[in-house]
Amino acid sequence: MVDSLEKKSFATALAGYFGNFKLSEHATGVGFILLFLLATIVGWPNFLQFRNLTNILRQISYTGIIGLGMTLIIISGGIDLSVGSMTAFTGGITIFFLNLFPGDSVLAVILSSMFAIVFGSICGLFNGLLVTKGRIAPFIATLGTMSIFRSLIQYFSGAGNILSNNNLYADIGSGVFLRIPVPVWVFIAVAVVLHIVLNDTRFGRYVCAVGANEQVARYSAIKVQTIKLIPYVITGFTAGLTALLWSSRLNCINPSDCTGYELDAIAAAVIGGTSMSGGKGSVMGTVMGAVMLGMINNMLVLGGVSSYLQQAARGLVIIVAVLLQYNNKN
Amino acid sequence: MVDSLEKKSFATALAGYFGNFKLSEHATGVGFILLFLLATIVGWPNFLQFRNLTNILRQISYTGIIGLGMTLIIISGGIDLSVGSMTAFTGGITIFFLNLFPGDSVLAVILSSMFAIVFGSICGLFNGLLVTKGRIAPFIATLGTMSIFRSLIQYFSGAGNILSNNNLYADIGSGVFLRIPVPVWVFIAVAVVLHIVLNDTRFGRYVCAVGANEQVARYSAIKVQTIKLIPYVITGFTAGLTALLWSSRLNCINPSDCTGYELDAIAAAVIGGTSMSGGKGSVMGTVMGAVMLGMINNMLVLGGVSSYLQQAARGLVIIVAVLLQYNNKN
Amino acid sequence: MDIPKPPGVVPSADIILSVEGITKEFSTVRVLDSIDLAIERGEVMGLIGENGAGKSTLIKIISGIYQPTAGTIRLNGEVVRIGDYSTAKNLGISIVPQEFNLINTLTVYENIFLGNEIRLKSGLLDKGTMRKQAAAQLQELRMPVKVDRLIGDLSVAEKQMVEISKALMLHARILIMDEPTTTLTGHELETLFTLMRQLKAQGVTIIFVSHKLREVKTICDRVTVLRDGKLISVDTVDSVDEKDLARKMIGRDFTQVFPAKKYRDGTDVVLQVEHLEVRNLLHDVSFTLRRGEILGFAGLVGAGRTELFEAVMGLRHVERGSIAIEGKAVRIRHARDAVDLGLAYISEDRQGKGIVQNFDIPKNITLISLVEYVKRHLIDKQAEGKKASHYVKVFNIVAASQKMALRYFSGGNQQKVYLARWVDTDPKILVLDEPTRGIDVNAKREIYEFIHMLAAKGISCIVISSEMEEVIGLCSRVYVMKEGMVAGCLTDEHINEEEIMFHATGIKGRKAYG
Amino acid sequence: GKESAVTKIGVSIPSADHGWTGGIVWWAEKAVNDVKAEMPGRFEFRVVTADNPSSQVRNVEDLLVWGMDYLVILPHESAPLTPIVKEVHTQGVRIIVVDRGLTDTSFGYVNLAGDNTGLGRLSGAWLAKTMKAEGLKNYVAMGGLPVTIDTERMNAFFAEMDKDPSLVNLLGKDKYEFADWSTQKGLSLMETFLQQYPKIDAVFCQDDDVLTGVLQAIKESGRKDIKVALGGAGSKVVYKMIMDGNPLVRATATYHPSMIADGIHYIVDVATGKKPDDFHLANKPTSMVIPSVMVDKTNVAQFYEPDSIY
Ligand SMILES: Nc1ncnc2c1ncn2[C@@H]1O[C@H](COP(=O)(O)OP(=O)(O)OP(=O)(O)O)[C@@H](O)[C@H]1O
Ligand SMILES: Nc1ncnc2c1ncn2[C@@H]1O[C@H](COP(=O)(O)OP(=O)(O)OP(=O)(O)O)[C@@H](O)[C@H]1O
Ligand SMILES: [Mg+2]
Ligand SMILES: [Mg+2]
Repeated sequence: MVDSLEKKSFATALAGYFGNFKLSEHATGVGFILLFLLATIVGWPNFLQFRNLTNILRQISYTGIIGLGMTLIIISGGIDLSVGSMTAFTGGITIFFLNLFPGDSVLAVILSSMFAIVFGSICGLFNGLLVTKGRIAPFIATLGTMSIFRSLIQYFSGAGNILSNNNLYADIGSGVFLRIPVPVWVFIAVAVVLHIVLNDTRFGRYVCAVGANEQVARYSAIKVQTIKLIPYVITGFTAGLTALLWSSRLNCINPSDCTGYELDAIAAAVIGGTSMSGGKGSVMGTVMGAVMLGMINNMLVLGGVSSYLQQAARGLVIIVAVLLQYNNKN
Repeated sequence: MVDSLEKKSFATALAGYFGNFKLSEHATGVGFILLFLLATIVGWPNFLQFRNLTNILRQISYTGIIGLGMTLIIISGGIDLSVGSMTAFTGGITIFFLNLFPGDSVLAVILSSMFAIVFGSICGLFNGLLVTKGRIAPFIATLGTMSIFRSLIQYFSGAGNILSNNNLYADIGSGVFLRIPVPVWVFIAVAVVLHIVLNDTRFGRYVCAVGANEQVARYSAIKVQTIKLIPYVITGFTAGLTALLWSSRLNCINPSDCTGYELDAIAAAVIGGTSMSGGKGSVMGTVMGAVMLGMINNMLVLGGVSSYLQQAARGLVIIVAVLLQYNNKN
Repeated sequence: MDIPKPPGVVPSADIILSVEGITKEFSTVRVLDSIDLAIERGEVMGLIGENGAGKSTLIKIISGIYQPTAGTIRLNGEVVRIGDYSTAKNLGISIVPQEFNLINTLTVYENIFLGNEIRLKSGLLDKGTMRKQAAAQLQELRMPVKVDRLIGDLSVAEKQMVEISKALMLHARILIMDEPTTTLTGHELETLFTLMRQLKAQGVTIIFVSHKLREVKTICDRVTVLRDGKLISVDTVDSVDEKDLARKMIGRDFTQVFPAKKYRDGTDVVLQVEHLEVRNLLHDVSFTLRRGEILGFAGLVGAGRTELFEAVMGLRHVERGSIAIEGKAVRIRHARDAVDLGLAYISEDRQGKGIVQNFDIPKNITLISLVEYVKRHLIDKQAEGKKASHYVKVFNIVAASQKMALRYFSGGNQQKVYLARWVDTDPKILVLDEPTRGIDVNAKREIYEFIHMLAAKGISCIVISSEMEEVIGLCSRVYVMKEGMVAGCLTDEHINEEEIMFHATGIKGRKAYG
Repeated sequence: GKESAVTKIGVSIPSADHGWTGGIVWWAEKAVNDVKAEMPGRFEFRVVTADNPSSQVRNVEDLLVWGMDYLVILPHESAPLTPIVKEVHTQGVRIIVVDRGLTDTSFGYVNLAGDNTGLGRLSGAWLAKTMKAEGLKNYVAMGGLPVTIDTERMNAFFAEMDKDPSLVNLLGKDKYEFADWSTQKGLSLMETFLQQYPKIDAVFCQDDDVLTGVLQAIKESGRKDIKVALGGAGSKVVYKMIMDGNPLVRATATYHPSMIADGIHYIVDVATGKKPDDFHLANKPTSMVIPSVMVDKTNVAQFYEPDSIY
């Protein structure tokens, strides 16, 4: 009894410091911190090295960037299973495009970067149109395009590596700026932008409204179909960015690259507190979710867990992390 | 003008025959028939052979059976991504169990069959408890157990084949009764039972209610958590059945078997008209959805589509099939 | 058994249900403050109070949906712990909740029997019997709804009847009805009251929540008043009149609901609708609306008034007809077009089409007018908050915090937030479909005054209401609809109950389409 | 076989889920096109891909219905495909099984086997020899996916490495991580290894696609301690590196996807009578191993084919 009272007053004191801090509203953050501590212990002393941390960040930035777009889709009440295929497809076509230019041309690199983003957005638009105009359940529509994108890039490449002829291109993906790799900067930038979009723009507000209750949104003069469409385009945009970053890092694309990205992207969003039934979620949560996934992987390798059981351990840690979150909420 | 009138009166006449037949309520059926016609043309003359049709049925029965359980889960508002891993896991452990008995013992086969079903149900129960007691989002919970089940069976088998020592066991999965393979009989039986469960029992009604609106269900004195739990157990049961049928057909299990079953099972349900947002769906629709997926595959092989583009064609046909359905609905 | 005597209750009476010292707090906000109440077997107990007074909360505690922070519940003198709704059900308590608790994807009879299915010996559902009994029950309520229709397709009044049927099917000893009459009028109300009297005769105890004091006077034996979570009084209905009740509710004198009508004879037509057709729902509907006018639309449940204005707002597919605003023909294909033209439509279905449950007050209020709060592409949240505070004051919205999600608000307060959303669009034409559903008398008067104020500013208002007196007390002209058509238009002294009923039932006016 | 003007050949292979299987698809298509060009109208082909063993069983059933006379199959996994291939055999279809054998060896087919043990053994022997010669000590290892062929390769590899006790596996004796035969996984694993172990002399990653990722990680880390990086299977890119004298990449053990083309050409020879088809009636498979070869600077020119996609 006394114990719990003391705890309470301590918590109250803490709450005082943080103003209106509520543990329940920071469940993801708490899960994050616990996991970070665990990883520090398991991966001691390597885990805490600056280089290791930036490695983790770079590793997760590819699916992380896509996860940010995916967060918007999920909040709007949809889902996109095609992102992995879309990334490989976009990356491959971008290198084809890049190779149209002779030599190590800077212009070619700039144009191709833009091309990747536009091309990705168009793929996303295609998904979005199937869902909104075609009125196909998002799961099925994007399951279909998942096969289509993958198949097309295999067809165009003859299932072989697509190599770039431009050595400058590699500078984008393997670049480092202020000791932080370029993909991480991009991840941060996209996260900040989409955080603002979600929380501080009309569009973001409408995405939440549509995901929460489509009918109410319609009766509130919101263009529901448009609002549902745009997140797919944004996700296509993020897939295009990832395609650019990944293909330029190795200066080549294999048509089987980026499989399973969809699961990582969705997992990041859901671990970060985005509800699969739509209507609520947070971009910063997804960032934390993505980093948590990266930490789990890193920790398992550093900790020397049996390679057969790594998958199991990974699954377990995800479940426990989410479990902790939930129990914090109550 | 005259034309359309004549059509109308013909339609009316037809409608008269079928009593209260409404095209919109049979969208899946219409998609099914169209696809059947297409497959007949593309796969002429082989498609219509009795042997080919029973092949298709046997091929789809494995994921189809699981799809039936999955239908209940989706209607209840959940999802299970772990079914593929669960099937491989259950199959593997079942063969270990079978091999505990010496020689070709009938008793061993009977006990192992029961074991498979019970073991599968327990795996399903585990998923269900994570979702209901643990209150983890089904997507994340079963993403976790997907890794766990797969990892465990790889660990136990040392990533090698798990061979049965009992030759009688193979009679189950490769058996044929009245010219129809045993798995198809099982598929039909499970479909009929679950159709009745969904439509004619209190539990089935509650599953729909819980999936449509959990809050309302609670206010109607429905034990929401129990109702959400049971579909996972049923799906575990169906996964156990499939594990039995599949492992006994080959008389062995490879730990990488049954990957991707979850997507096929979910796709069958959704193509069959089950809504991913829960609350409505039909078991018979799933049967049709599963057969449609099988026909698409069969048609692509018989029709000789380029191996690179088979996946794309598959995706396209799925999308078009669902598109047709929807446009029939309106 | 020795029953401790709850204060203010006649001890000799046969007490079926009593609550003692019931207190309920949400986080730190006290919503109910030691309520003591005893209800006699076979009585109809009225429960009234302002929006947010705690009526629904009290009821939810009795039916196990909420747990009290403190206090006990006694049933037949014995202390019971009602942990969830199924416990309440087993104890013979059933509830018609304030917000619909129906599953849209199930049919009428499936909903009526949800949680209470009849089964065959084999364990399978006895659909035939359930259909039959559901039909019989609806018949008793004189509600001609087919039992196989989907709930999602029903109008709110029809849903309400299904909700009542669902509660009645449990054959409970205690029937709790939280504002069951908000969507009902005329003969539906009569049949409901008849039914309640029958139940009472069978010994069923009823708790009846309503904002319509006249109904309370008509049907109840005693009436309990709550204010700010405190029990104010328990009286027999004969000992109080409507004015007393209103005074007890709001804590000060209350005189008159309707402000004086200010007739305007402006000829300036702002909205003209001609020959509007919507398949199966509307036939050849024409009407005009003048500047600054308060125009009424009356009719029986299902007359098509809701559909008419959904069509005008671009929410339904219009097959034929024209709409002109201020003399200019317009095409409205989407609600956005309508809003841009200065139209506003407050739906009767607050839950399904109105509020976003998990949004807070500011987000809900600015949902449509959001563009006004955007500065350099970003939402100015401060301005949003300020505007929200403004409306909280204007409409007297009771809430612990502006940041609380709307799902935790009392029904009436949700309605006020919803009203504020549309008012904030600064409309030229405001259509209010059942605007005072679930609103307490005091707030009702405030809303009426508000409508008058808008009209005085030159904003034209259309009031669709099933409450006859609302239309009569408020409007300068009234269209009466029947079966998707305009049966007639009443003005001046013709606006009275009799004329409206004659037109609504087809005794007078245009009868059939053609 | 059956009497018909055109001979029907079914080819069942895994779908292109990583570089090597991509190569399989490419070589299968190439062989089919070559044969069609050489003998127009003589053969009808169906090349079908499957992304898991169960759908490959499906595909073989479908091919049987289509009425194939010959089957060339590269099984995803041996055991699941064995019963259906056996059934195909009883229908009189001549069969070539490429790469992996079947679990039932009591009926007649040609097994054109890839040499998984050979790949592991040669890699291990080469790496051990090279490390010893250069006085290197510490190495790390990566496998593919937890499937049978991967286990065979890794066991054979460690068997060779363990012969020399002076070589230290930094992960622990016979331990390795799965790189899923994916470039990206190889990259992130190598990044972690580089973090974890301050001194790594050599890397074995068993696959040339994974090697691409490994090399990228080494390059980005700027570390100079790694002296040898050994992949496997023999991709075009890696051949080129060996030819160009890449200091890290000096060799690779072949396990080449062109083996599927060998299989297709073999069956065409059988169908045109150039090779006997009596293997069909034998009560055990006719086995031919395509031996793994260690490719290094001395012999790389023979293997490099610029037009190949792998
Ligand atoms: N779950 C909850 N969390 C926080 N506050 C709540 C919750 N439920 C109700 N409240 C608050 O309790 C107060 C009383 O609400 P209640 O629904 O009982 O009012 P009511 O008397 O039924 O009003 P109305 O006539 O508008 O229906 C309101 O201020 C409401 O905001
Ligand atoms: N989507 C729909 N499908 C089929 N019928 C519908 C649909 N929506 C409404 N209806 C029916 O149309 C009729 C008109 O309903 P509506 O609610 O517009 O009437 P109203 O005049 O507004 O009455 P009130 O508001 O008093 O209920 C009702 O019988 C209703 O059941
Ligand atoms: Mg209330
Ligand atoms: Mg209405």
